[in-house]
Amino acid sequence: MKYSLKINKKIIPFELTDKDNNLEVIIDEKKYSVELVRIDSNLYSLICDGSTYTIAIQKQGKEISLFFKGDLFTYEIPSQRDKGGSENTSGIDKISAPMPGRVVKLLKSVGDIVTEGDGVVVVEAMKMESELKTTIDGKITEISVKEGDTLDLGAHILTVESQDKK
Amino acid sequence: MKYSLKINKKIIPFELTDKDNNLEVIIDEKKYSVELVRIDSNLYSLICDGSTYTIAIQKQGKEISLFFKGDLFTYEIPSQRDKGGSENTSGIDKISAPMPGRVVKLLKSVGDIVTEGDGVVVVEAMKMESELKTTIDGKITEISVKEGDTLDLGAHILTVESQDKK
Amino acid sequence: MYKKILIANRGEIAVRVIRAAKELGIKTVAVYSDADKNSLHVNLADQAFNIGKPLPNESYLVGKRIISVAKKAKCDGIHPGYGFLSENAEFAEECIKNKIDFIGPSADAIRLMGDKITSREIAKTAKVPLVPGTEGEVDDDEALGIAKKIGFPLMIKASAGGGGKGMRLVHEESEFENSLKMAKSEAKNAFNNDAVFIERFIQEPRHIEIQVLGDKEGNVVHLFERECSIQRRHQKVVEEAPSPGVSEKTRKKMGEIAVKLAKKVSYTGAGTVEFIMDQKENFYFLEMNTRVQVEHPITEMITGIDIVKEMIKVSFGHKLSFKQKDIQRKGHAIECRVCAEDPDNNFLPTPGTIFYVKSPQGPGVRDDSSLFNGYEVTTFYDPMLSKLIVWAEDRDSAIKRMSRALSEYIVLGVRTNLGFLVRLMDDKDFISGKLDTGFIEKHKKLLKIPKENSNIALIASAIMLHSGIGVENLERDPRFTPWKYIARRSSVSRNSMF
Amino acid sequence: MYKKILIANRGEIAVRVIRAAKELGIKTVAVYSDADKNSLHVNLADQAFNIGKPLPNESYLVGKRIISVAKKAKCDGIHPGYGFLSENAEFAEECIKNKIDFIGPSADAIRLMGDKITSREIAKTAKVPLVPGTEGEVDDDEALGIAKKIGFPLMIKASAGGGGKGMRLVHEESEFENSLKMAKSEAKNAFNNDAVFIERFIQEPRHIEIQVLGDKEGNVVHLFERECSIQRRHQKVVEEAPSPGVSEKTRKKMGEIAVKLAKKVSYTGAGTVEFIMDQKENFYFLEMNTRVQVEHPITEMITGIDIVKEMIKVSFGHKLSFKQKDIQRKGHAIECRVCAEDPDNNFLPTPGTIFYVKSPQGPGVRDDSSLFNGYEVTTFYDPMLSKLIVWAEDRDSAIKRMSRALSEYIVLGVRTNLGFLVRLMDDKDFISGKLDTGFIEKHKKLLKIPKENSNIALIASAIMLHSGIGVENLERDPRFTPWKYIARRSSVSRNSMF
Repeated sequence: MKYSLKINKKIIPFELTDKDNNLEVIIDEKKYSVELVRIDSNLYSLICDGSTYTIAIQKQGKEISLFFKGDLFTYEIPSQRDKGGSENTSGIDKISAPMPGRVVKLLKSVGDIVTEGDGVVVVEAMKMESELKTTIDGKITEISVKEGDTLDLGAHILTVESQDKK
Repeated sequence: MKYSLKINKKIIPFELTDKDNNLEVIIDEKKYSVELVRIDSNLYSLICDGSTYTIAIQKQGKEISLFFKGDLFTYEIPSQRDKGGSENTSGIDKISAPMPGRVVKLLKSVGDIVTEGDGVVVVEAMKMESELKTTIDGKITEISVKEGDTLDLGAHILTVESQDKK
Repeated sequence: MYKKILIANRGEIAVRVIRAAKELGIKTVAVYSDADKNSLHVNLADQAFNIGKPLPNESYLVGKRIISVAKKAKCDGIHPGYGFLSENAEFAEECIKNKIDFIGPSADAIRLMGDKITSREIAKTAKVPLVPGTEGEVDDDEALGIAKKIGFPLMIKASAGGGGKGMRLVHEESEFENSLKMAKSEAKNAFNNDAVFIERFIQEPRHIEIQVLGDKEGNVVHLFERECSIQRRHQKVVEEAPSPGVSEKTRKKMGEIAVKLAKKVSYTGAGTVEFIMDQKENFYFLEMNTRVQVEHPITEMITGIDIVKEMIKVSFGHKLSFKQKDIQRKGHAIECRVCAEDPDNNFLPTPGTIFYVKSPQGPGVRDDSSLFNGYEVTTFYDPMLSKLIVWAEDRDSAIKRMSRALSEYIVLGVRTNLGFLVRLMDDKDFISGKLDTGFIEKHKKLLKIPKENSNIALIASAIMLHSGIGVENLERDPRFTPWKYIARRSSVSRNSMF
Repeated sequence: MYKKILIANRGEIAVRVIRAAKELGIKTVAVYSDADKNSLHVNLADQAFNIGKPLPNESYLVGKRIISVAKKAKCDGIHPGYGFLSENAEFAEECIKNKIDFIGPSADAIRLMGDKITSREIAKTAKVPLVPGTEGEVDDDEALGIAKKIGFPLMIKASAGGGGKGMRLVHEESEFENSLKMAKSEAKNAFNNDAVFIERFIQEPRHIEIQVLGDKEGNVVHLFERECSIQRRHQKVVEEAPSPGVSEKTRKKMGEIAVKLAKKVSYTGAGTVEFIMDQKENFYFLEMNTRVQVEHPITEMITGIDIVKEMIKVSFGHKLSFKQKDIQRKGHAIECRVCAEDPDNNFLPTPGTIFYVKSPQGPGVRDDSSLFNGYEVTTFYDPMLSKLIVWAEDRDSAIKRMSRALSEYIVLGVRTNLGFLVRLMDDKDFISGKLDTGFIEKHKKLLKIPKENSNIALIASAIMLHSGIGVENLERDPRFTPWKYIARRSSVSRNSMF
């Protein structure tokens, strides 16, 4: 069966076969023989090509969060509309406040062209300054804040729209 | 409001008042000013007359299990029929195998009069011998096993019936 | 060093060995029975193989299967843990035949020390003290003379005996002749054999054991003693190191004797020489355990030596990295075995599902556990759930720390001995350190739940019942609480002042 | 001993102090803000009082409220932990005025050492080395002469400065005059003040600190050094004791100097003298922290001394129970601060709910944590979730043990720095021990998740998605699993051989 998952707005397609009690996952044309054994409420043992990995998993609505080797991975289950097959980037990246804070500096203006990973705004929260980055290539189409503004959690800061969608 | 809980076939009545944001429990004519704060999924902080106690709680169906200071307490929520008000003992104590094992020795015969806490049978499981006890006063009315029998988990061993119910 | 080892065990000791191997950079292979499919040792190992049905003789005791897994997975060593195949000389030999190291002593050492009679013989030649008594049957004529030499109180025991038949405790000389007559007659009736032997009766015995470590070059050291007198069903529950009943002089003597005995059989790896000791510090050889002991962590805590890592290293051929004079004791350690059993019902095991567990943490606390939420306590294996170990600067502080740690331990689902352990740490006789193997028998009140605790439990249940909502729903999402009216209110009424 | 103490703090340090108090038989009172209503320190204390809103200046920083709670609850001592009111001399005085012991140094000692300028003055009189430089402004004429005396590389800094303006790093003499001119002009423009001073530039500096303990009879000892060079955002992340960069000679000298400084202010309780050290072991005084330090556990692990218990005891008036010569080091300890932050995004804090947490266990591992399933990481307080501490016989073994322990640590819900820490323990430069405060900056690859890890995560997600069932349901009862077809099959296919 064919599936896909979304991370950072990228859609990752994969195939899963479940024959003769053997589960196989095919990603990027590579085949993995796999199995998942449940230990604890959220704790699983993944056996992949004979090796065992400890993984903690939480599924909430359309999101799957995984903890593996100290890192957190969050995947989204793409909606029907998203499912295009191969990798593509969605049109819009709305950047919002990841926590309550303050806008220290806007690094871009409306109309600026940005590339995935570009810093677009510096915010301050918990006494620390952090740069927020865009996750797509595109153009800044909207900025809802000015420097010095106070930010509530989730408040919209600015929008990047990809050019090819236009 | 009046409630009751059942432990070891004994019904314990209590009263609970919930006025002006003050919760009070009255047991055995003693009044306790109480509060329960949830910490973890099963972990609670009980404040009783100003002191804090850590308690873990699990409710499964009609049973409430509590862990406090290293011990496990299991209460049953009595059915309507049980609710008589003050303490009373129900008529029948069916003693069954707490784990798979073997009957080593029957300590009583049908017709014997027993008192709460009397040992009635010795069973062997996990290489250890243990004495099972009756939890009511009464008479042995039925024995379903003989010495040397193998016991499945939950297998009926014998029945004690209280005399006053007859 | 080994590339990959197989751990032929389950539960906490399998987890313990996996951790040691990981810290030495060795890959690990777990084996498991159907009952242990989802268990911590399987989860922590790099690879895991099913070896059969839950019953030990259909999985963990099937040496051939285990060796064949080890070969398939290309292991160069097998660690047997304790129990199961750990003291099985044939298995050790079979490993070697298959060119896989058995991480433990030689098959010969296991064979010699594993047998009660040969080990006594070896002990005798090594001048290790044995409980004074007649080696075999006594003649009626000599009996009193021998008895006087052994000293009173003493035990008369039927040679063919068992189950207390033909056994007599004799407190003083005047009772002896009569007791001998009765014992012989009882023995005759019970076993059709009136032969008896005589042994000194150890009053209020303590169980003291010495940890030894040997390498393949013949070096053997001891890591001091452990006191394991707190027992139920003749099994240890609480152990401590050092023993509060052993003087420096006795400690030294016991250690030297244990090393001498181990050297007699060219002992390698970790082993334990067990002694019975009276309250005057006279001690006598009981047996030697040719494997890592359940209670090894307390010795690790006071010496700073990782016994399991050392076992693996010396098995691979490394020389012991320290000499006797380098080994220093520091502070005091206590271990409590947390078991699924009901102290108030003759310590009967209590199988079931652990719904929820919270381990103690903080300074000086170590929990060697294989527990997790959802853990199934089955009747197939030992009911031990975890070993809680503490270290502190002295015995009093260690007891207080254990008490503190136990008070943080939460196991919801099955009855455990935690409550008993909590009360034990508060018992003035335990605190005084005057221990013997009959301690629990003499302190039965510790087995009972105090009334004030039942009251608190009842009060909490009452509120639960009043809330009228099943707690099950709450577990899904900690942020969702139909009890909000209680939780919210608490910010107001919970001793709030402002 | 104290009867009851109030802990004027939250999180892991409140839990740490409560544990110490319990082990000393002292009753404990917790205070909490609305945000901490359901938290571990509240749960573990004997009593708990709400002291206001989540923002620190509406609760944990309101000294008057805390003192009034302490009086209401009849406490005879207040332990301030670290942060919040711990270095507030006025609060310490207010406690004493209200006849409640402040468990820490005297208000005078806090005042003297808390101020950067006075503490430098005191350090100078105690002959504690300071970073060589001009005390104040330099004249243009003398500048080069002074610069040559200080030596190159050096820093020219604007006296009115900040934020890097008017600051110049000068590598060699030839650059000096030009750099001076530019720095002065920049300073003039930025602050309308062209005064500058000169200081030696410490290349690849290490942060080394000495733990001291003093009693009220004037005895002061040191418990050796800690290395805290692994920092991000100028805050420590990983600490170890002993430092791999400090020789025995330097250790002794630093310790003696720290004790001398502490004695100058009649220091009582636990304190830390911080130094900056270059790679040739030249060290200079930075500041003194007049409280228990976050990283105190690593010192406890190598010395066997319980610093928090000692603080409480000396505050009550006990004499230190040991002398300098009694204090022995043994082995090596490392602490990792586990924080809710994203290493790959400039260590930005990651507030949210911790759904699930599993702490490492086993030999040599200590987790000082305040985590539980359902813990809320808020933006009100520091994002530190726990301190994972290990001890082992030497530095290599300690790194391997930390690596093993980190591999067992599971925190599901918010992004943490655990992955970074895992990779750090495997980094050959970290293992080599050549550390400096710029280490993380120079090892940015450690901040990135390796591709092979993302792959494993993706594969596990794929199976999750394929199962088609929300995991939420599974949490209710571990025995109920709609995934049975996977779990059941595993007993067949999971490398099964028999």
